[in-house]
Amino acid sequence: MIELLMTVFSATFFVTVIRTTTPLLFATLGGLISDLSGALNVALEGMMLISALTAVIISVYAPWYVAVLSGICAGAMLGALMAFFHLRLKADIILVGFAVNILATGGTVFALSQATGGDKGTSINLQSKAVPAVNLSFLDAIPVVGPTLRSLLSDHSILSWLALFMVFAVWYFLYRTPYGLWLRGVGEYPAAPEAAGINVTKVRAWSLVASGALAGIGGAQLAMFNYIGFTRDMTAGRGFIALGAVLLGARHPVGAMLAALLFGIFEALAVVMPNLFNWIPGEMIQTIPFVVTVLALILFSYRAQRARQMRTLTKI
Amino acid sequence: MIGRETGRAVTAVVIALLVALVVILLTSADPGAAFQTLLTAPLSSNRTMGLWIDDVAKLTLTGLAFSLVFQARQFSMGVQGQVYMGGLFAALIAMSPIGATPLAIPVAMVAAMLAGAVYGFIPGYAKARFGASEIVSSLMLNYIAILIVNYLIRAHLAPQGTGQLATAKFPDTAIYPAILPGTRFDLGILVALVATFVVWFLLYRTNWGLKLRLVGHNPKFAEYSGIRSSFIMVSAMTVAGAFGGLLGSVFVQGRAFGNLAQNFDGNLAFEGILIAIVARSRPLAVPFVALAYGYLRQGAQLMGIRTDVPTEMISVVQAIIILLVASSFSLPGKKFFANLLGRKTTPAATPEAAK
Amino acid sequence: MAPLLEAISIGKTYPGGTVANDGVNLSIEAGEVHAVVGENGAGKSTLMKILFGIEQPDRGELRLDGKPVSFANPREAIDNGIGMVFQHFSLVPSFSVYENVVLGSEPRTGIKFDRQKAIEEVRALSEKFRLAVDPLPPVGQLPVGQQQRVEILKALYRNARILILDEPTAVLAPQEVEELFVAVRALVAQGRTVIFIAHKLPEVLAISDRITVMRAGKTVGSVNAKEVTEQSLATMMVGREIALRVDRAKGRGDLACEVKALKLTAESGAPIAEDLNLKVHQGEILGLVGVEGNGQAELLEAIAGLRAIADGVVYLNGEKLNPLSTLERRELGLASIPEDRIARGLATGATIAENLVATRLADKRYVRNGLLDLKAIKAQALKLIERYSIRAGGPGYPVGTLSGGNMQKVVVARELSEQPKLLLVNQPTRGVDLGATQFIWKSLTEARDGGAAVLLSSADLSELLALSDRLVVFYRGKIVAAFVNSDDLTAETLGTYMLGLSRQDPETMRAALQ
Amino acid sequence: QEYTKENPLKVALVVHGNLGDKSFFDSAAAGLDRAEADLPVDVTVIEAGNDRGRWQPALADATDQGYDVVIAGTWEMTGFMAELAPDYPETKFIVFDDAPDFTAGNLGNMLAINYRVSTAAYLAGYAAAKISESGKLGEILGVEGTTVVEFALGFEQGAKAANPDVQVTRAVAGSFTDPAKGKELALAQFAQGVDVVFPIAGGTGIGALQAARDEGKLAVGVDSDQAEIFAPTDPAQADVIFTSVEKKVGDSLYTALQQTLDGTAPYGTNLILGLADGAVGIAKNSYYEKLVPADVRAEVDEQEAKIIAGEITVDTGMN
Ligand SMILES: Nc1ncnc2c1ncn2[C@@H]1O[C@H](COP(=O)(O)OP(=O)(O)OP(=O)(O)O)[C@@H](O)[C@H]1O
Ligand SMILES: Nc1ncnc2c1ncn2[C@@H]1O[C@H](COP(=O)(O)OP(=O)(O)OP(=O)(O)O)[C@@H](O)[C@H]1O
Ligand SMILES: [Mg+2]
Ligand SMILES: [Mg+2]
Repeated sequence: MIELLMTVFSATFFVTVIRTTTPLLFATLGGLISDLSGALNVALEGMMLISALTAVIISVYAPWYVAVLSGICAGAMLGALMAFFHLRLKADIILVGFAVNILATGGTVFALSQATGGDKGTSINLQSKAVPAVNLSFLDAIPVVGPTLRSLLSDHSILSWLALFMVFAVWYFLYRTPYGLWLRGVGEYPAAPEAAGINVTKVRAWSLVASGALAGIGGAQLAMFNYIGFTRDMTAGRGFIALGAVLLGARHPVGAMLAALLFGIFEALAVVMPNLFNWIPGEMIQTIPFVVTVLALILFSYRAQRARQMRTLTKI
Repeated sequence: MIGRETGRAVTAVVIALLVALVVILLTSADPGAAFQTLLTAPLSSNRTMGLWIDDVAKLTLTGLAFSLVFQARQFSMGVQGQVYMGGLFAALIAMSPIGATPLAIPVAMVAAMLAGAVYGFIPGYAKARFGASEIVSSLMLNYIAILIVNYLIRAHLAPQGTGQLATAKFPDTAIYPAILPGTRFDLGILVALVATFVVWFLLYRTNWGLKLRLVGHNPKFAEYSGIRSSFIMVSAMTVAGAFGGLLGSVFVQGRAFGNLAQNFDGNLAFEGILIAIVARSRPLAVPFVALAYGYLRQGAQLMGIRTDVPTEMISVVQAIIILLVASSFSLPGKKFFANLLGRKTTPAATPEAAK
Repeated sequence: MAPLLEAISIGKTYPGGTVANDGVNLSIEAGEVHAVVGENGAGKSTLMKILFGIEQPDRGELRLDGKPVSFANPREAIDNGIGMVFQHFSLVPSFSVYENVVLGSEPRTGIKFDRQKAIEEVRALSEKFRLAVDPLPPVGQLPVGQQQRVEILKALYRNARILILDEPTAVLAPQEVEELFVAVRALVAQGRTVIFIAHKLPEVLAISDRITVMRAGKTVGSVNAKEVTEQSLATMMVGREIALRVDRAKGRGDLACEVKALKLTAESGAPIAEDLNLKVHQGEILGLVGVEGNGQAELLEAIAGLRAIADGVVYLNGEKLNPLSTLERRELGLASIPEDRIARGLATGATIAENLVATRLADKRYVRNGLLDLKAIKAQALKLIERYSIRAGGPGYPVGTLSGGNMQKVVVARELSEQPKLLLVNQPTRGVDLGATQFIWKSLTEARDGGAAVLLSSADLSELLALSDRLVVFYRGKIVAAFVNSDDLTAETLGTYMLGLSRQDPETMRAALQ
Repeated sequence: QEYTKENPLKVALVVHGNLGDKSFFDSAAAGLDRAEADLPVDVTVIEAGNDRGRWQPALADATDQGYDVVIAGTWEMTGFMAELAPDYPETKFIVFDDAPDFTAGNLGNMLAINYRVSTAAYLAGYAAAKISESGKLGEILGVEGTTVVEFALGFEQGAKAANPDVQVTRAVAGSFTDPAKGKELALAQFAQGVDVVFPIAGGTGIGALQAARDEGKLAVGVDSDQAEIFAPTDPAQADVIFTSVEKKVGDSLYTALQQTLDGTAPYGTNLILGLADGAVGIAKNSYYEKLVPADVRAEVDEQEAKIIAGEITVDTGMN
């Protein structure tokens, strides 16, 4: 137990949490945007996967930022594809999402084998690049807290910092710009923006595109930092976990961040625990994030219910 | 109505096949043979027919489970977890002394249904009591069920010392009898058909079913009419869970397996969503959708096995089929197709055509 | 000079074959209040949707200032100075008033939504047009009357020269109607034009300058408001004479329902109503008078079993209702016609037959051993469709395909098909045309004559005065006055009590409460 | 019957999963590719994917399609194959990494090939414990299945033999396709003092190798000579893989086909191949020589000789 606590309160653990959270957080923000616009995006998983592959392949030939950008574009294009089928051809959004996921599992392997000359599993014979980490060793100069600060803040992926910024940016967009107002209005009660002359379909389409772009950055982080390279199915369910995080996070960017962080923490715990507690079956350790989500969800919903009751009180 | 929907679905399938043909032309050295395999392989032998029918049975059951919860306007994604729990309990019965008796199949089915029902009840109760989103809780419960089953198999149920991640074969008495010997055409399809009838009957002929549908249409109205909507909601998810659990039995006790192994469902449980949505959650439409979708699914699989079309392209074709079938309910250019067939589409004529 | 807005031979057939407009002509002069009247389903809303660019006409022409125009979507109509307030409001409930008003045309600084400016503009606008509303609270928390003002502000914010109001008064209390009319007059005074749809002819005559009458998708004609009477207008609309006259109860029977010291609270514990004491006898209609939100609706919900009772007792024929479920109360003979038929009274996706049987799922005639008797259910539906002349394709059609008036008939048919012992009625004729109103009134008095005790709540005072045998007035959750109905009792008298302006002495009140 | 290039022996390899694992299946496919190049055989690889329900059909379909030899691997496929074999006496079946019950005597057309992989893992464990400075070794398992655990058993026994105080931690990823998780697991082990990691986890393991590269720790490759695989494109990665525990599935299948062609293949038996047969072993390549001191290498060779001579018995989970 002491060992566990020491591990959990170490700087290494913190860094691990940030690293595992980052891809999830991007996907969660992506899920949040489309969810707020009224479309449940179950394709986050597939979007991440395709973006991961795109980023890896492009990074062989171009600088890392071009690779990340192309990952974003790939995600955005999938969002556009979903928008086309869902909004134009009126296909059910959940089905479209599942189709994108299926497309991604097969399509990435096919594309990978084309890109690597026959390798269907991994990209190890491609020299793909990494997203740089941000070195803050100058923090050492600060007296007393300097080294601790550095060990906590230094060496995170540049995209982790971007993720933090994106939480703010998404919040700003949603709650401080007119377009955010439109988007939330479209999601909550489309008839209102419609009657106000806003093109509801267009708003939804752009939300899906943005959703894909954000999931795309998540995919890029996963394949250019958490692990450098691509292997088949490497997203391993993270897109679905992000979907859970959207709802767990009360459909608010800060909530989304906290929910993604919660998953990140438990993913990190599941990583350090086998080394500390040999006697716990591996499967049981792997259930931790899921059990925690269910419990957190119940607790959170229960409290939200109570809060709603409190609000009715103030209203009367 | 039904005629029009079928017409559109057929149009979509035709387009999907054309797209598949393009994919095949691009990736195969012998496109003709590959395309023919896609179209005809499921009928090529008794064995492949058995595979198709086995798929249909399973797709029907998962489609029914989803239809039930969708009709109550719940979005539980928990069929997969129920399948694992049902499979687990069916296996426990099959491996117990009962497994060697003629009671093995009925008792295991009931055990599987109970297990699935309990597993369906949990997210329902969490929603009714705490307002916890059933989408998330049921998705998480899926993962939990899979891991629990994985653990039990590895540590307790598999023959110890061999390191196999599956139980030994069940006794013959605990495995569904084949309808067509030597194939997977077994009791499962009958179970699925009976289940279809039962779900239809429950929904459209019983008091509970009407209440369930009214809750699905308008929970406030249901409450006003004196229907306890939270009870109906939880019971809908529980009953759907029972069908999910039953599917678990069909999986592990069917001729396809006859034992309990890790990750046995191959994600088929989720394809029930597709079936239910395309069938518009109408139980009687479910087996037909399953029949058509199962055929394409099987054709694509066999094309992957028999021809040089890369397996990965199979899933690409499958995705395109889903996209187009899902879109089929309002494909653009309906008029174009109608004109092509020499018909006129005046609005006034449609109500007649729809009947 | 050409009229401001003209619709010429408009035709519109919905997919599915309903001919909603069939050669409609409408001509609106600048600066007038122009009413459009007609029965449910006459095509009024469809015509308005065409004027606002939501629907496209199949044929015909629109002219604005004499020039032909066509609107592909609401945006284009808005840009041409047309604004519309729908019967079902188009407001985002969680958004504040000002957010709803400026939605789609927000003031900005850079990419930022300039909230401060929006709030100020909304304030200024609401002052200018005498539409008082606080810009800050979420609209979902406002009473309907205020929500409607938000809708009007929304149109004015977009500089609407022509404002279309589709059944704006249906959801309003009498005072609110008066306030709305004040605002409408203010608008006209400032040079705006108002198109106005309503079913209540006194209102139409009170506010409009000219009236266009529609029937079955066609325009019957246009008249000057000064030149017609209610009667002649009604005859134009329906094609026959309509008399809204009601017979009083012949004499009341035994005590049926008693409410004793009833207290109701919100989920949070805040009081809604206190110390309610009422008696209703068989064969009488007790009218519940009050501005919306003073506890009448909640009382009805509590009696029906849809709301928890904090304290006190409700008896029905000597039996205590408090511990019983909704269903058990219904089995004792309780029936209720809810305020909002779409939100509460119907499952629009379910069939007519299913809706008609939904409250009788414990009845042996329709359900035995948990199984539905489909034959009996269908037979019952056919009978009720016939008896209540519900205009529908058949018992298997979804209720959602019916017009508003016919939907209300389904609710009434269901609740009155069995002679109830206690009937709770809230806003029975909201949004319903004259013919249907007449029919529903007749149904209510028949139920009364059959021995039902009726509790009636309505925002329409004339309805209350026409139907009730006795009336009680609610103010802030308490009963503040009670009357035995007579020809001397006027809406004005009731109004002073409704607004808490006068007080009745306890003796008189007690006498009328017996 | 004589097989020629024009009339080749038709062989199907049914992969119950997908190619691209860079170990087991790829190694089998590579061996068959070589056979196709050198011998009068025509090889088809059938990928049955991860849906367990598709595995038996794929095998049965291949058999129905008239291949002369049908090959598949592990206990997952043995049962299916043993059911088919008696019905198709003309077809030859080869299962690797598991064996059916030959005692019934009806499987004369089936050949089982097994590998004493724990013996090779023993040697790797021995070397790892010797060169570890912290005395802490880590294993990362895809799932805890037979073939995977077999490696771990030998590795642990060998490590203990080299250093009785050695600590070996096992982590289970629960997936073969999650390299990010493999990397995290390895990083966590390094943070807890581990300095040699042995990933036995397919794609997940590749993440662990990357962690070793990034952190400058050592790693043991699995199944094939993974240092050689990385050498052309990622020399830094190759530089930390001081050896690999090789299970030469491809070589043994090549040999089996060769023997099938000349009629010497021992169908109807279970062939157990070990260090002596060269079917398993550790990669003694330039990285091994560079990273493992000569005295340790000598000790390893000594251990190897003892195992071959039967003086050391290595644990095995297989029968
Ligand atoms: N979207 C629609 N699709 C099909 N039919 C429609 C649609 N909207 C209206 N209708 C039909 O068109 C006819 C005219 O409807 P409309 O709404 O214009 O009537 P209205 O005069 O506004 O009636 P009310 O007084 O009840 O509001 C009705 O029969 C109605 O059922
Ligand atoms: N798609 C549709 N098909 C058939 N009928 C429809 C359809 N949409 C609406 N209607 C019917 O047309 C009528 C008029 O529709 P509209 O949207 O104009 O509502 P409204 O007249 O403002 O409302 P209401 O009359 O219910 O108070 C409604 O009563 C509705 O039942
Ligand atoms: Mg209308
Ligand atoms: Mg209306």
